[in-house]
Amino acid sequence: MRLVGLYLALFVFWLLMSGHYEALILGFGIVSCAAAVYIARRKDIVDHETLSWYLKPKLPFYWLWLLGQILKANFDVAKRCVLPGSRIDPCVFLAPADQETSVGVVTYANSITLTPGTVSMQTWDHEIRVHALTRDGARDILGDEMGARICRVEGEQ
Amino acid sequence: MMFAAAMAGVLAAMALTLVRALLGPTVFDRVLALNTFGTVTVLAIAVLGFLMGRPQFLDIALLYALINFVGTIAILKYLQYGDLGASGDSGKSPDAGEGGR
Amino acid sequence: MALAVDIASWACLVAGALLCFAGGVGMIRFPDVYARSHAAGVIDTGGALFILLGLALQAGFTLVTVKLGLIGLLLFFTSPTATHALVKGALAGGLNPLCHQLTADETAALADKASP
Amino acid sequence: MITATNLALLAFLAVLAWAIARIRNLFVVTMLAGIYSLLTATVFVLLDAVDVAFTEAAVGAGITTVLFLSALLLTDREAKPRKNRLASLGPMVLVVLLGAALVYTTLDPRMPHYGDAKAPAHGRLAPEFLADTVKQVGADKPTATHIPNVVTTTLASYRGFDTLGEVVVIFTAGVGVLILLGGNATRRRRRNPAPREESSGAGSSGKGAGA
Repeated sequence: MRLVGLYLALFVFWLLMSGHYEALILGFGIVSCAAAVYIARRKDIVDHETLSWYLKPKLPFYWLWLLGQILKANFDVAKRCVLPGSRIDPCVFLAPADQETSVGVVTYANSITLTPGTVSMQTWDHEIRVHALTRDGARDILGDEMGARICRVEGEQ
Repeated sequence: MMFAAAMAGVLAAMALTLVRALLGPTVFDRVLALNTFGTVTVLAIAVLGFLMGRPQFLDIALLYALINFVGTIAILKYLQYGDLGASGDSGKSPDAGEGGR
Repeated sequence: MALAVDIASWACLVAGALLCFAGGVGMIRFPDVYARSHAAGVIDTGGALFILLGLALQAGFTLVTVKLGLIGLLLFFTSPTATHALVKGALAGGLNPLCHQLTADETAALADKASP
Repeated sequence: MITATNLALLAFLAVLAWAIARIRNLFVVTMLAGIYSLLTATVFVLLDAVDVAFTEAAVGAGITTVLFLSALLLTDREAKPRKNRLASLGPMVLVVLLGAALVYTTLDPRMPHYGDAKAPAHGRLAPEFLADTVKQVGADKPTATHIPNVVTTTLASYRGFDTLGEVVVIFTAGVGVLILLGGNATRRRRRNPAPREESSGAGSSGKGAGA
């Protein structure tokens, strides 16, 4: 099942990349995708954890929300980079991560890193050490809106 | 014209990142500069494709986005798990020791 | 319609170029690796997003747009991993962040202020 | 804008080359070489050499960095300090002379300029190749596909044996590098055998699953 999914994903990717739809070249694509799937299976690197995660319907909404956060944070950090009078006040703290699965914690940590102004430095099971550029950034993370949203995505079936 | 504006910004970012890569002072600064330079190069190639009217160049940009990631991770693995040795400028930056916390 | 698209892509490209430049300036100005990684994040996310968006608007509904989207997706998946690995490596390499380490009390106080 | 981009990229390259020559820390040099190769590939894109840019991207920025790092693991991280500055004067003169000669050839009026449509290479062979690309490959089957890429046709059809030779050379080089780097790993394992057990176990079980 997973292998079929992987094959389809690879083949769609191949189709989009190639842009040629003649029989011979399509055949090459089919064969090379099959070879890739076979190698992935031999090396036992077919993903076991994240697949169910991608099927959650709330995930795209979370991504949209995250995109908005990223844009907001971008302009804030960019201002601090350029404007001569602006000051930064970096701090390090431990943020709680209440997600149940490791994929959830990883998603949270990556979201923190993806938002400029905060970077996750180390992760444990239920805690993330975060480096924030400003106290405001730290407050946003500690307010736990992002974490709660990930928990909500995680919770649904 | 608009591609030229984007190209100018990308080139400026390239120059600044290059300065950071040359200045250091720690190895990690250089790795960060390398990683960012890779991202900027991806953008530069994408913009160049449009600037020259041949967007097919995007394939190279895509390849770069992949290669750059692999290269960065390889360097970091080497730094963290490889033979770090006694020489080199890692961890000996002037602002790492006393200035911390 | 074409004019609107042109204006939109002008705005996106200029915003992307400015963000790239700002990130570059931050890479120079900020005091240590950890702070600089935030500036790099501006280039990795905002700069890339806006420039790719501006290019996609110019390309219209073609394979080119799909490729631009794939590049963006790839950058958004790989860049946090690379940054995290870098920062973690710097921490393991004994590089202390040049900043204030919040105590548990201060963290709690910030959390209180954040949740109304 | 293209000219300005070209100039900027070439200036970056010059600065980087100077830095690579000066810095004695090989690890830093490895990283700067990675950046150098990224820049080179961008220049190739500007020169319209897409296939070369592809190769430079995959080999120069990716594999070379990793190979340099593996080589660094076997050697020292610091280059030996320069003993005699005068000793590098000879090669310097040689390189400058060679560069001047190359520049002179581009200025010589008898040589075709860069991008000249009347250059001999563009006059006879290129149009023939371009015209034949479609005909030759799809000739036996009129409905069948043709190779859509001229570079691919040239490499794999017109110069097929040449490419085969190149592939053999590269394969041999790759095997040689693997033997050099991997041989050391076996030696280290023999010296310190504990931590490699699990990987060999995983390999055999993988074989069982695959068969």
